[in-house]
Amino acid sequence: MQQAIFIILALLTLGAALMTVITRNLLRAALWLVATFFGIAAIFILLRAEFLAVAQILVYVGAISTLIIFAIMLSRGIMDPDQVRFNGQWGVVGGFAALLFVVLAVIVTRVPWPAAAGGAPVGDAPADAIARLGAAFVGPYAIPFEVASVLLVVAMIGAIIIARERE
Amino acid sequence: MDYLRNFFVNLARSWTAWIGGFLPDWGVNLVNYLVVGIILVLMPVIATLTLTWMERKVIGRIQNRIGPNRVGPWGIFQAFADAVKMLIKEDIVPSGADKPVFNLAPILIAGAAALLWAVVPFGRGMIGQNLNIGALYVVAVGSITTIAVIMAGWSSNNKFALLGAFRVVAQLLSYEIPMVLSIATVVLVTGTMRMGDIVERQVAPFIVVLPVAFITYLLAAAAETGRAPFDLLEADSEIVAGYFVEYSGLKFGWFYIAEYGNLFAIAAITTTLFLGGWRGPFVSVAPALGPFYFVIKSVAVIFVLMWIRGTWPRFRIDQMLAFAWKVLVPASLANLLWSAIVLQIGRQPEQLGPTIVQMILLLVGNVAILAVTGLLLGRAARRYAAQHGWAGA
Amino acid sequence: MLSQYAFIGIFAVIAFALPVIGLVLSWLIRPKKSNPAKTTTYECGMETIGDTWVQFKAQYYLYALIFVVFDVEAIFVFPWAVAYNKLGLYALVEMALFIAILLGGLLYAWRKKALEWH
Amino acid sequence: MVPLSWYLILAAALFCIGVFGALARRNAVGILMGIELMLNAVNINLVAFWRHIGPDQMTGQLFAIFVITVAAAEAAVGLALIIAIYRQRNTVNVEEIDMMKG
Repeated sequence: MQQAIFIILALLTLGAALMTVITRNLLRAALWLVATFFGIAAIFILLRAEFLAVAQILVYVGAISTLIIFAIMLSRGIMDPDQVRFNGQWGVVGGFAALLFVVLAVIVTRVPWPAAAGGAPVGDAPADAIARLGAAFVGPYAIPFEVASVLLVVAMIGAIIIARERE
Repeated sequence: MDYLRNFFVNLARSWTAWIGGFLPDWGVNLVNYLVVGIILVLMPVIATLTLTWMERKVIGRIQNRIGPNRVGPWGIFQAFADAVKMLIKEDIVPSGADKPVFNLAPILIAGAAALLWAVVPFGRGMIGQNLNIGALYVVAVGSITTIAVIMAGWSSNNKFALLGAFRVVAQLLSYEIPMVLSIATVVLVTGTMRMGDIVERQVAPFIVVLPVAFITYLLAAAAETGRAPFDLLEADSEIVAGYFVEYSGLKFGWFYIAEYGNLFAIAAITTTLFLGGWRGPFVSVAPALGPFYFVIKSVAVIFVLMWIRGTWPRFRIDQMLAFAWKVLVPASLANLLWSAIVLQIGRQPEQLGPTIVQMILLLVGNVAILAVTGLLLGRAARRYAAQHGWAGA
Repeated sequence: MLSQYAFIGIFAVIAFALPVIGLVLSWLIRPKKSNPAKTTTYECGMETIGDTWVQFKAQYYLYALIFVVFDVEAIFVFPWAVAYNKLGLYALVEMALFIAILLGGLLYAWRKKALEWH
Repeated sequence: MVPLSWYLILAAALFCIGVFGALARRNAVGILMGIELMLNAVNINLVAFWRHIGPDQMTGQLFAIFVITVAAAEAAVGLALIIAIYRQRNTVNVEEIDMMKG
């Protein structure tokens, strides 16, 4: 049952991702990207990472997609319908990507992953996973946590300086 | 009598026992999920049919009119007449519209309005699912609305629609932050994101413990649902009707249903987070009273929102966005930090919900934040008046 | 936990199916007599001039930018808030620092008038 | 149960689609969308390893959250750059830029 759901979700996600990179109209591509994000959130649910699923929707769908769509609309030339989708080397790149996938897939299936080779995960996801995340932020991961805050502010200030309209 | 006391839960038990007689376990689950799902999905439709009538009556009274009074007694069937009209009205897709996106937008926005109801507790044990991330789920579902608004505005091939969509998204984004922060304050005080547990741990309704969070949430919610005085999205006098100007017939109808569904959902979530949800007198004896208290409180919140709409003039967009970022965000951040400080004082291990002392301290801090905010706002208003040469503002 | 989300999944299907059913129903019974005049862009009766994709102000982008930062902040605040009653004073201090840094960013945006509507 | 390798293959496929998008698109925003896909593929990997190898330590999820943070910062700055560059090239049409005054 779970396997069937996984396959359906995986195919939908990959299909949406593929549409994201090949759709000519950029705004539609952004909408396909949103669909991909939702598919990934569902995959996270399947992995019992519910907080990550909701964070995915909150940040990627709610914030980053909006940012991307705004950027698309703010630059009109991007919406030009008869512009070229890909650059000249797209055939080479496509072959490279396909090759990369084959290599990765072979590696992934060959490596003897600890305990998970048979499929069953070790133990179950903790019931208080979210509280553990919170404790980890201020405990062992305090420094990355503060650095994340600094990074966000620096990115915000930088982006404001770059994007502002100069009088 | 005993059966009636916890009527809804007992009814669900009898029903499950009955279908369990001839269905396997997974079948029982599936049927129950479908039944609950269909009931919850109809909430926005029910909300539209009742709340549009209520809104017209209330606004009518505020404006010294009678409101609808032709269709049925007191005009209660007006909404049904409107629904039939929308159903049989011709649908017009503007030329040059991006048809798939144009058609998808109303579906997404109406679906999102229904999805909110999955985590709303109507009574003890009466909740779609008591998700571990319930409070954040509400916010996450809201982001579908943002995307749907952009889709509608962009695909219509209309400048007014696109401009309206931009404004709405700016408004949604700006007010989402104070909303999230006030929810976070409630989560901090209760120590859980599960909507059902938030009600259980609300010994006193949080409206009297965390008034700043309540006011912030209500104003942000009014803005999120595009209620006046934050109704820039359909500022008729400026941008016709906003992002859904090109929609007609039932496609327009779904936007309308989503609007009222969101209004009801926001009121229900306000009730859950700040008004003690289904709690009320005698609920411990007769849990079946819970849903009634819940609906009464929600309708009261809706009434307040309608009252605000009938009384206040519309904000300008610059005022509105500045209000979110310069007033609501700092105030709710201050409230969050103050709550964190208070929760360190005299706390017990394994404590669920705040103690009496903590609640008093929280209230004191909240009143202080309100006072400071009021003072600063008054000063800013006087300065603004002086700059623009208004006397005695 | 997965059974909870099974409900959410089924519920999502129903929630998005209902509008579709409504639209199909309305499609069956409503009149369909379109003509070019009906499908023109609605602009108070005037012919629309120029492209719809006129360029918009970067101001919108600035609001989205500040929103993104605070939205990401929220995904740090919520787990902390859930865990808070089991944590000591250090949790308060660290979150206060985290929020102070972000407030500094907000103040910068405020001073640089990124929050103003030009 | 879904075996770990399935998730890893899904992530690998997503990553390769992202690589293709990032390298083959002509448009800067399109490239950025490809990069976002790659970051998401990494997140699937992190969460799958968390689930299958160490669900007791939250490390995998924590890293995924930090990746999301970095992705947000990257998108914000990257898109700001794109807007700025676009404006530089089109400074002639100032009237057109302000046509609707927002």
